[in-house]
Amino acid sequence: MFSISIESEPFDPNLEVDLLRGDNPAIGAVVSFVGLMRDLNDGDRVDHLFLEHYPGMTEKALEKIVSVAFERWSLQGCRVVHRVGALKPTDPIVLVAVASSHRKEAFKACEFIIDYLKTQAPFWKKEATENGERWVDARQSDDEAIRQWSEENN
Amino acid sequence: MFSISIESEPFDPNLEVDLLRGDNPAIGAVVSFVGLMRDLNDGDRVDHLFLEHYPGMTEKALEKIVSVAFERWSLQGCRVVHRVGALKPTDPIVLVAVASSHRKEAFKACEFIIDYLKTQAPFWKKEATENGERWVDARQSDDEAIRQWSEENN
Amino acid sequence: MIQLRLFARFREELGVDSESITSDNIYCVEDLLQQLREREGAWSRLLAADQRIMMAVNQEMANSQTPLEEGDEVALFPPVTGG
Amino acid sequence: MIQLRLFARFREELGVDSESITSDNIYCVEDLLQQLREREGAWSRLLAADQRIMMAVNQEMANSQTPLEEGDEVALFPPVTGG
Repeated sequence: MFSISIESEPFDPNLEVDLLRGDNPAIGAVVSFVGLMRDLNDGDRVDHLFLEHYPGMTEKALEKIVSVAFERWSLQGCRVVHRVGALKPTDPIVLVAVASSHRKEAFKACEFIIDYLKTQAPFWKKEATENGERWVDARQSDDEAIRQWSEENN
Repeated sequence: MFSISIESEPFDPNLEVDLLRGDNPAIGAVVSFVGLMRDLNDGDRVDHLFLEHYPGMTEKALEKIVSVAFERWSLQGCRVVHRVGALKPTDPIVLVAVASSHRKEAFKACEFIIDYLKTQAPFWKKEATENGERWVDARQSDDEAIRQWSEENN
Repeated sequence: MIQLRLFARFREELGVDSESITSDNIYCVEDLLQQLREREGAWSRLLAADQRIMMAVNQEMANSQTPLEEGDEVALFPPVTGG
Repeated sequence: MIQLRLFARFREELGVDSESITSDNIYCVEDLLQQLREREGAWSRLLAADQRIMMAVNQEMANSQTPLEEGDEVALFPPVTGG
Protein backbone atom coordinates (compact mmCIF):
# COMPACT_ATOMS: atom_id res chain seq x y z
CA MET A 1 0.00 0.00 0.00
CA PHE A 2 2.94 2.33 0.49
CA SER A 3 6.57 2.65 -0.51
CA ILE A 4 9.36 4.60 1.17
CA SER A 5 12.80 5.04 -0.29
CA ILE A 6 15.97 6.95 0.42
CA GLU A 7 17.94 7.74 -2.71
CA SER A 8 21.54 8.87 -3.00
CA GLU A 9 21.13 9.59 -6.73
CA PRO A 10 18.67 11.95 -8.47
CA PHE A 11 15.18 10.48 -8.78
CA ASP A 12 12.26 11.11 -11.12
CA PRO A 13 9.10 12.28 -9.29
CA ASN A 14 6.97 11.56 -12.39
CA LEU A 15 7.97 7.90 -12.37
CA GLU A 16 6.92 7.63 -8.73
CA VAL A 17 3.51 9.12 -9.47
CA ASP A 18 3.06 6.68 -12.38
CA LEU A 19 3.95 3.74 -10.11
CA LEU A 20 1.48 5.02 -7.52
CA ARG A 21 -1.35 5.30 -10.04
CA GLY A 22 -0.65 2.04 -11.86
CA ASP A 23 -3.85 1.04 -13.65
CA ASN A 24 -6.00 1.24 -10.54
CA PRO A 25 -9.46 2.48 -11.60
CA ALA A 26 -10.47 2.99 -7.95
CA ILE A 27 -8.13 5.97 -7.64
CA GLY A 28 -9.98 9.24 -8.14
CA ALA A 29 -7.37 11.65 -6.79
CA VAL A 30 -3.60 11.88 -6.65
CA VAL A 31 -2.00 14.72 -4.71
CA SER A 32 1.75 15.06 -4.87
CA PHE A 33 4.26 17.36 -3.27
CA VAL A 34 7.76 17.78 -4.67
CA GLY A 35 10.31 19.73 -2.65
CA LEU A 36 13.10 21.11 -4.84
CA MET A 37 16.49 22.57 -4.05
CA ARG A 38 16.47 26.35 -4.51
CA ASP A 39 19.56 28.36 -5.43
CA LEU A 40 18.77 31.00 -2.81
CA ASN A 41 18.18 30.56 0.93
CA ASP A 42 18.03 33.19 3.66
CA GLY A 43 19.32 35.72 1.14
CA ASP A 44 22.43 33.83 0.05
CA ARG A 45 23.22 32.02 -3.20
CA VAL A 46 23.48 28.29 -2.59
CA ASP A 47 25.81 26.36 -4.84
CA HIS A 48 25.04 22.90 -3.55
CA LEU A 49 23.50 21.09 -0.62
CA PHE A 50 24.54 18.08 1.40
CA LEU A 51 21.81 16.01 3.01
CA GLU A 52 22.79 13.87 5.98
CA HIS A 53 20.46 11.30 7.53
CA TYR A 54 20.33 8.58 10.18
CA PRO A 55 20.16 5.30 8.23
CA GLY A 56 17.78 2.86 9.87
CA MET A 57 15.93 5.45 11.88
CA THR A 58 15.02 7.45 8.76
CA GLU A 59 13.05 4.58 7.25
CA LYS A 60 11.35 3.77 10.58
CA ALA A 61 10.36 7.39 11.14
CA LEU A 62 8.87 7.70 7.64
CA GLU A 63 7.01 4.40 7.94
CA LYS A 64 5.46 5.54 11.18
CA ILE A 65 4.33 8.87 9.70
CA VAL A 66 2.81 7.21 6.64
CA SER A 67 1.13 4.52 8.77
CA VAL A 68 -0.54 7.18 10.88
CA ALA A 69 -1.82 8.86 7.70
CA PHE A 70 -3.30 5.52 6.55
CA GLU A 71 -5.07 5.11 9.90
CA ARG A 72 -6.41 8.63 9.79
CA TRP A 73 -7.67 8.85 6.20
CA SER A 74 -9.03 6.44 3.61
CA LEU A 75 -6.13 6.11 1.15
CA GLN A 76 -5.40 3.93 -1.87
CA GLY A 77 -1.62 4.29 -1.81
CA CYS A 78 1.36 6.46 -0.97
CA ARG A 79 4.96 6.83 -2.13
CA VAL A 80 7.64 8.82 -0.33
CA VAL A 81 11.14 9.35 -1.75
CA HIS A 82 13.85 11.44 -0.07
CA ARG A 83 17.25 12.30 -1.52
CA VAL A 84 20.41 12.17 0.57
CA GLY A 85 24.00 13.11 -0.25
CA ALA A 86 25.06 15.94 -2.56
CA LEU A 87 22.34 17.90 -4.41
CA LYS A 88 22.42 20.80 -6.84
CA PRO A 89 19.79 23.51 -7.43
CA THR A 90 16.55 22.29 -9.12
CA ASP A 91 17.16 18.70 -7.88
CA PRO A 92 14.10 17.12 -6.27
CA ILE A 93 14.75 16.71 -2.52
CA VAL A 94 11.57 14.91 -1.56
CA LEU A 95 8.41 13.53 -3.12
CA VAL A 96 5.22 12.70 -1.21
CA ALA A 97 2.48 11.31 -3.47
CA VAL A 98 -0.87 10.10 -2.12
CA ALA A 99 -3.74 8.38 -3.95
CA SER A 100 -7.31 8.15 -2.71
CA SER A 101 -10.87 7.87 -4.00
CA HIS A 102 -11.71 11.49 -3.16
CA ARG A 103 -9.53 14.57 -3.13
CA LYS A 104 -9.86 15.86 0.44
CA GLU A 105 -8.25 12.73 1.90
CA ALA A 106 -5.32 12.92 -0.53
CA PHE A 107 -4.70 16.62 0.16
CA LYS A 108 -4.80 16.20 3.91
CA ALA A 109 -2.65 13.06 3.99
CA CYS A 110 -0.03 14.54 1.65
CA GLU A 111 0.32 17.73 3.69
CA PHE A 112 0.28 15.76 6.96
CA ILE A 113 3.11 13.52 5.78
CA ILE A 114 5.37 16.35 4.58
CA ASP A 115 4.65 18.39 7.73
CA TYR A 116 5.68 15.48 9.98
CA LEU A 117 8.62 14.54 7.77
CA LYS A 118 9.94 18.08 8.18
CA THR A 119 9.93 17.91 11.97
CA GLN A 120 10.25 14.18 12.83
CA ALA A 121 12.42 12.47 10.22
CA PRO A 122 16.19 12.54 10.87
CA PHE A 123 17.52 14.54 7.91
CA TRP A 124 19.84 17.55 8.13
CA LYS A 125 20.77 19.99 5.39
CA LYS A 126 24.17 21.63 5.03
CA GLU A 127 24.42 24.36 2.42
CA ALA A 128 27.48 25.46 0.48
CA THR A 129 26.96 29.19 -0.11
CA GLU A 130 29.11 31.95 -1.50
CA ASN A 131 30.00 32.69 2.15
CA GLY A 132 31.02 29.12 2.99
CA GLU A 133 29.25 26.07 4.40
CA ARG A 134 26.53 26.21 7.02
CA TRP A 135 23.99 23.90 8.64
CA VAL A 136 20.44 24.94 7.85
CA ASP A 137 18.42 26.01 10.89
CA ALA A 138 15.05 24.45 11.63
CA ARG A 139 12.13 26.77 10.85
CA GLN A 140 9.63 27.74 13.50
CA SER A 141 6.92 27.68 10.82
CA ASP A 142 7.49 23.93 10.47
CA ASP A 143 6.80 23.40 14.17
CA GLU A 144 3.67 25.49 13.85
CA ALA A 145 2.50 23.46 10.85
CA ILE A 146 2.35 20.37 13.06
CA ARG A 147 -0.11 21.93 15.44
CA GLN A 148 -3.04 22.01 13.03
CA TRP A 149 -3.02 18.20 12.92
CA SER A 150 -3.81 17.84 16.62
CA GLU A 151 -6.39 20.60 16.56
CA GLU A 152 -8.53 19.27 13.76
CA ASN A 153 -10.50 16.06 14.06
CA ASN A 154 -10.71 14.90 10.47
CA MET B 1 2.88 32.90 -15.00
CA PHE B 2 -0.04 30.54 -15.56
CA SER B 3 -1.49 28.36 -18.26
CA ILE B 4 -5.03 27.05 -18.66
CA SER B 5 -6.08 24.54 -21.25
CA ILE B 6 -9.12 22.51 -22.20
CA GLU B 7 -8.24 19.25 -23.91
CA SER B 8 -10.49 16.96 -25.92
CA GLU B 9 -7.79 14.26 -26.08
CA PRO B 10 -5.99 12.45 -23.22
CA PHE B 11 -3.23 14.60 -21.66
CA ASP B 12 -0.08 13.77 -19.70
CA PRO B 13 -0.07 15.29 -16.19
CA ASN B 14 3.68 14.62 -15.85
CA LEU B 15 4.47 16.74 -18.90
CA GLU B 16 2.49 19.63 -17.42
CA VAL B 17 4.42 19.40 -14.14
CA ASP B 18 7.71 19.40 -16.08
CA LEU B 19 6.64 22.49 -18.03
CA LEU B 20 5.67 24.18 -14.77
CA ARG B 21 9.04 23.45 -13.15
CA GLY B 22 11.18 24.23 -16.17
CA ASP B 23 14.69 24.96 -14.89
CA ASN B 24 13.56 27.61 -12.43
CA PRO B 25 15.85 27.38 -9.36
CA ALA B 26 13.56 29.73 -7.39
CA ILE B 27 10.88 27.02 -7.16
CA GLY B 28 11.08 25.18 -3.85
CA ALA B 29 7.71 23.42 -3.91
CA VAL B 30 5.36 21.96 -6.49
CA VAL B 31 1.97 20.67 -5.38
CA SER B 32 -0.16 18.95 -7.96
CA PHE B 33 -3.62 17.46 -7.95
CA VAL B 34 -4.74 14.99 -10.60
CA GLY B 35 -8.41 14.00 -10.73
CA LEU B 36 -8.90 10.64 -12.45
CA MET B 37 -11.94 8.87 -13.81
CA ARG B 38 -12.99 6.03 -11.52
CA ASP B 39 -14.82 2.93 -12.72
CA LEU B 40 -17.28 3.07 -9.82
CA ASN B 41 -19.53 5.95 -8.73
CA ASP B 42 -22.43 5.93 -6.29
CA GLY B 43 -22.25 2.15 -6.25
CA ASP B 44 -22.51 1.58 -10.01
CA ARG B 45 -19.90 0.48 -12.53
CA VAL B 46 -19.13 3.31 -14.92
CA ASP B 47 -18.09 2.33 -18.43
CA HIS B 48 -17.31 5.78 -19.74
CA LEU B 49 -17.90 9.43 -19.01
CA PHE B 50 -18.85 12.37 -21.20
CA LEU B 51 -17.72 15.82 -20.11
CA GLU B 52 -19.68 18.78 -21.45
CA HIS B 53 -18.54 22.37 -20.98
CA TYR B 54 -19.39 25.94 -21.96
CA PRO B 55 -16.64 27.00 -24.38
CA GLY B 56 -15.58 30.56 -23.78
CA MET B 57 -16.97 30.79 -20.27
CA THR B 58 -14.90 27.80 -19.13
CA GLU B 59 -11.60 29.53 -19.86
CA LYS B 60 -12.76 32.81 -18.33
CA ALA B 61 -13.96 31.08 -15.16
CA LEU B 62 -10.66 29.21 -14.73
CA GLU B 63 -8.59 32.33 -15.41
CA LYS B 64 -10.52 34.18 -12.74
CA ILE B 65 -10.03 31.42 -10.16
CA VAL B 66 -6.29 31.16 -10.86
CA SER B 67 -5.89 34.96 -10.81
CA VAL B 68 -7.49 35.12 -7.37
CA ALA B 69 -5.05 32.44 -6.17
CA PHE B 70 -2.12 34.51 -7.48
CA GLU B 71 -3.41 37.57 -5.62
CA ARG B 72 -3.87 35.62 -2.42
CA TRP B 73 -0.61 33.66 -2.26
CA SER B 74 2.96 34.16 -3.41
CA LEU B 75 3.25 31.75 -6.36
CA GLN B 76 5.85 31.04 -9.03
CA GLY B 77 3.52 29.44 -11.55
CA CYS B 78 0.40 27.39 -12.16
CA ARG B 79 -0.94 25.06 -14.84
CA VAL B 80 -4.53 23.86 -15.11
CA VAL B 81 -5.67 21.31 -17.69
CA HIS B 82 -9.21 19.94 -17.95
CA ARG B 83 -10.42 17.17 -20.25
CA VAL B 84 -13.71 17.39 -22.11
CA GLY B 85 -15.47 14.89 -24.36
CA ALA B 86 -15.45 11.12 -23.91
CA LEU B 87 -13.29 9.63 -21.13
CA LYS B 88 -12.62 6.09 -19.97
CA PRO B 89 -11.69 4.87 -16.45
CA THR B 90 -8.15 5.84 -15.27
CA ASP B 91 -8.08 8.83 -17.70
CA PRO B 92 -6.93 12.07 -16.06
CA ILE B 93 -9.90 14.47 -15.87
CA VAL B 94 -8.12 17.47 -14.44
CA LEU B 95 -4.67 18.62 -13.37
CA VAL B 96 -3.94 21.57 -11.09
CA ALA B 97 -0.21 22.10 -10.52
CA VAL B 98 1.16 25.02 -8.50
CA ALA B 99 4.77 26.10 -7.93
CA SER B 100 5.99 28.37 -5.14
CA SER B 101 9.06 29.06 -3.04
CA HIS B 102 7.59 27.45 0.08
CA ARG B 103 5.17 24.57 0.43
CA LYS B 104 2.26 26.07 2.37
CA GLU B 105 1.43 28.53 -0.41
CA ALA B 106 1.49 25.78 -3.05
CA PHE B 107 -0.76 23.46 -0.99
CA LYS B 108 -3.29 26.17 -0.26
CA ALA B 109 -3.40 27.55 -3.80
CA CYS B 110 -3.73 24.08 -5.37
CA GLU B 111 -6.61 23.09 -3.09
CA PHE B 112 -8.26 26.50 -3.51
CA ILE B 113 -8.17 26.22 -7.30
CA ILE B 114 -9.63 22.72 -7.46
CA ASP B 115 -12.29 23.58 -4.85
CA TYR B 116 -13.45 26.59 -6.90
CA LEU B 117 -13.15 24.74 -10.20
CA LYS B 118 -15.52 22.08 -8.81
CA THR B 119 -18.23 24.63 -7.97
CA GLN B 120 -17.66 27.57 -10.35
CA ALA B 121 -16.34 26.27 -13.67
CA PRO B 122 -19.00 25.24 -16.22
CA PHE B 123 -18.34 21.51 -16.68
CA TRP B 124 -20.92 18.74 -16.41
CA LYS B 125 -20.34 15.00 -16.23
CA LYS B 126 -22.62 12.40 -17.77
CA GLU B 127 -21.87 8.80 -16.87
CA ALA B 128 -22.59 5.69 -18.90
CA THR B 129 -23.24 2.99 -16.29
CA GLU B 130 -24.47 -0.58 -16.48
CA ASN B 131 -27.94 0.90 -15.76
CA GLY B 132 -27.82 3.48 -18.54
CA GLU B 133 -26.71 7.08 -18.84
CA ARG B 134 -27.15 9.68 -16.10
CA TRP B 135 -26.02 13.19 -15.29
CA VAL B 136 -23.81 13.32 -12.23
CA ASP B 137 -25.29 15.28 -9.32
CA ALA B 138 -23.33 18.05 -7.65
CA ARG B 139 -21.96 17.08 -4.24
CA GLN B 140 -22.83 19.02 -1.13
CA SER B 141 -19.30 18.37 0.14
CA ASP B 142 -17.98 20.50 -2.74
CA ASP B 143 -20.10 23.45 -1.66
CA GLU B 144 -18.87 23.00 1.89
CA ALA B 145 -15.24 22.90 0.73
CA ILE B 146 -15.62 26.46 -0.59
CA ARG B 147 -16.57 27.84 2.79
CA GLN B 148 -13.16 27.34 4.39
CA TRP B 149 -11.67 29.84 1.94
CA SER B 150 -13.80 32.71 3.18
CA GLU B 151 -13.30 31.79 6.82
CA GLU B 152 -9.51 31.71 6.84
CA ASN B 153 -7.42 34.82 6.34
CA ASN B 154 -4.22 33.41 4.90
CA MET C 1 -32.73 40.17 -28.42
CA ILE C 2 -31.28 38.13 -25.58
CA GLN C 3 -29.35 35.00 -26.47
CA LEU C 4 -30.41 32.13 -24.19
CA ARG C 5 -28.09 29.13 -23.85
CA LEU C 6 -28.80 25.86 -22.08
CA PHE C 7 -26.37 23.17 -20.97
CA ALA C 8 -26.20 19.57 -19.76
CA ARG C 9 -29.46 18.20 -18.31
CA PHE C 10 -31.32 21.43 -19.13
CA ARG C 11 -30.21 21.28 -22.75
CA GLU C 12 -31.17 17.62 -23.01
CA GLU C 13 -34.54 17.75 -21.29
CA LEU C 14 -35.65 20.94 -23.01
CA GLY C 15 -34.35 19.73 -26.35
CA VAL C 16 -32.74 23.06 -27.19
CA ASP C 17 -29.22 24.43 -26.75
CA SER C 18 -29.78 28.06 -27.69
CA GLU C 19 -32.60 30.43 -28.51
CA SER C 20 -33.08 34.14 -29.19
CA ILE C 21 -35.64 35.85 -26.99
CA THR C 22 -37.00 39.36 -27.36
CA SER C 23 -35.75 41.58 -24.56
CA ASP C 24 -39.03 43.46 -24.08
CA ASN C 25 -39.91 43.69 -20.37
CA ILE C 26 -36.77 41.75 -19.39
CA TYR C 27 -34.60 43.81 -17.05
CA CYS C 28 -32.91 41.08 -15.02
CA VAL C 29 -32.41 37.31 -15.11
CA GLU C 30 -35.45 36.75 -12.90
CA ASP C 31 -37.69 38.42 -15.50
CA LEU C 32 -36.38 35.99 -18.12
CA LEU C 33 -36.88 33.02 -15.79
CA GLN C 34 -40.48 34.01 -15.07
CA GLN C 35 -41.19 34.25 -18.77
CA LEU C 36 -39.66 30.81 -19.45
CA ARG C 37 -41.59 29.21 -16.56
CA GLU C 38 -44.86 30.14 -18.27
CA ARG C 39 -44.03 27.74 -21.09
CA GLU C 40 -45.55 24.27 -21.29
CA GLY C 41 -43.82 21.00 -20.38
CA ALA C 42 -40.38 20.65 -18.87
CA TRP C 43 -39.69 24.41 -18.73
CA SER C 44 -41.86 25.14 -15.71
CA ARG C 45 -40.62 22.02 -13.90
CA LEU C 46 -36.87 22.45 -14.56
CA LEU C 47 -36.86 26.19 -13.86
CA ALA C 48 -39.22 26.11 -10.85
CA ALA C 49 -38.24 28.46 -8.04
CA ASP C 50 -37.29 25.54 -5.76
CA GLN C 51 -34.81 24.08 -8.28
CA ARG C 52 -31.07 24.68 -8.02
CA ILE C 53 -30.30 26.66 -11.15
CA MET C 54 -26.96 28.25 -11.96
CA MET C 55 -26.88 31.18 -14.35
CA ALA C 56 -24.29 33.18 -16.24
CA VAL C 57 -24.57 36.52 -18.04
CA ASN C 58 -22.05 37.16 -20.80
CA GLN C 59 -20.09 34.10 -19.63
CA GLU C 60 -19.73 35.22 -16.02
CA MET C 61 -21.54 33.66 -13.06
CA ALA C 62 -24.65 35.69 -12.24
CA ASN C 63 -27.73 35.51 -10.05
CA SER C 64 -31.43 36.13 -10.58
CA GLN C 65 -31.02 39.84 -9.81
CA THR C 66 -28.24 40.42 -12.36
CA PRO C 67 -29.47 43.14 -14.78
CA LEU C 68 -29.88 42.29 -18.47
CA GLU C 69 -29.50 44.43 -21.55
CA GLU C 70 -30.28 43.97 -25.21
CA GLY C 71 -27.67 41.65 -26.76
CA ASP C 72 -26.70 39.87 -23.56
CA GLU C 73 -25.93 36.15 -23.53
CA VAL C 74 -27.71 34.34 -20.67
CA ALA C 75 -26.89 30.74 -19.82
CA LEU C 76 -28.94 28.50 -17.54
CA PHE C 77 -27.57 25.23 -16.26
CA PRO C 78 -27.68 22.74 -13.37
CA PRO C 79 -24.95 22.87 -10.68
CA VAL C 80 -21.57 22.19 -12.25
CA THR C 81 -19.80 18.85 -11.76
CA GLY C 82 -16.34 19.18 -13.29
CA GLY C 83 -12.96 18.39 -11.78
CA MET D 1 27.32 -0.23 27.38
CA ILE D 2 25.19 2.41 25.71
CA GLN D 3 25.90 3.25 22.10
CA LEU D 4 25.91 7.03 21.62
CA ARG D 5 25.45 8.43 18.12
CA LEU D 6 25.80 12.03 17.00
CA PHE D 7 24.61 13.67 13.79
CA ALA D 8 24.98 16.80 11.71
CA ARG D 9 26.28 19.87 13.58
CA PHE D 10 26.74 17.86 16.80
CA ARG D 11 28.84 15.24 14.99
CA GLU D 12 30.94 17.90 13.32
CA GLU D 13 31.53 20.17 16.30
CA LEU D 14 32.22 17.32 18.70
CA GLY D 15 34.38 15.52 16.14
CA VAL D 16 32.83 12.13 16.86
CA ASP D 17 30.00 10.18 15.26
CA SER D 18 29.66 7.34 17.74
CA GLU D 19 30.97 6.24 21.10
CA SER D 20 30.34 3.46 23.62
CA ILE D 21 29.53 4.66 27.13
CA THR D 22 29.25 2.53 30.26
CA SER D 23 25.66 2.34 31.41
CA ASP D 24 26.46 2.59 35.15
CA ASN D 25 24.14 5.10 36.85
CA ILE D 26 22.38 5.90 33.55
CA TYR D 27 18.68 5.18 33.83
CA CYS D 28 17.27 7.68 31.38
CA VAL D 29 18.45 10.02 28.59
CA GLU D 30 18.75 12.92 31.03
CA ASP D 31 21.32 10.94 33.10
CA LEU D 32 23.39 10.46 29.96
CA LEU D 33 23.08 14.14 29.01
CA GLN D 34 24.24 15.25 32.46
CA GLN D 35 27.28 13.01 32.24
CA LEU D 36 28.18 14.35 28.78
CA ARG D 37 27.76 17.97 29.90
CA GLU D 38 30.52 17.46 32.47
CA ARG D 39 33.00 16.99 29.64
CA GLU D 40 35.32 19.78 28.53
CA GLY D 41 34.91 21.92 25.42
CA ALA D 42 31.99 21.86 23.02
CA TRP D 43 30.07 19.15 24.93
CA SER D 44 28.81 21.37 27.71
CA ARG D 45 27.97 24.18 25.29
CA LEU D 46 26.18 22.06 22.65
CA LEU D 47 24.25 19.99 25.16
CA ALA D 48 23.40 22.83 27.59
CA ALA D 49 19.90 22.66 29.06
CA ASP D 50 18.79 25.72 27.08
CA GLN D 51 19.78 24.21 23.72
CA ARG D 52 17.23 22.59 21.40
CA ILE D 53 18.35 18.98 21.32
CA MET D 54 16.45 16.15 19.65
CA MET D 55 17.04 12.62 20.86
CA ALA D 56 16.22 9.09 19.76
CA VAL D 57 16.44 5.81 21.63
CA ASN D 58 16.80 2.68 19.50
CA GLN D 59 15.98 4.77 16.43
CA GLU D 60 12.70 6.16 17.75
CA MET D 61 12.16 9.75 18.82
CA ALA D 62 12.55 10.07 22.60
CA ASN D 63 12.74 12.73 25.29
CA SER D 64 15.00 13.34 28.26
CA GLN D 65 12.82 11.14 30.49
CA THR D 66 12.89 8.10 28.18
CA PRO D 67 14.34 5.17 30.20
CA LEU D 68 17.60 3.58 29.06
CA GLU D 69 18.84 0.02 29.37
CA GLU D 70 22.13 -1.72 28.77
CA GLY D 71 22.66 -2.09 25.00
CA ASP D 72 20.44 0.81 23.96
CA GLU D 73 21.39 3.07 21.05
CA VAL D 74 20.97 6.75 21.91
CA ALA D 75 21.24 9.44 19.25
CA LEU D 76 21.56 13.17 19.91
CA PHE D 77 21.08 15.70 17.13
CA PRO D 78 19.96 19.25 16.38
CA PRO D 79 16.40 19.88 15.12
CA VAL D 80 15.87 18.09 11.82
CA THR D 81 15.76 20.02 8.53
CA GLY D 82 14.78 17.52 5.83
CA GLY D 83 12.06 17.77 3.23
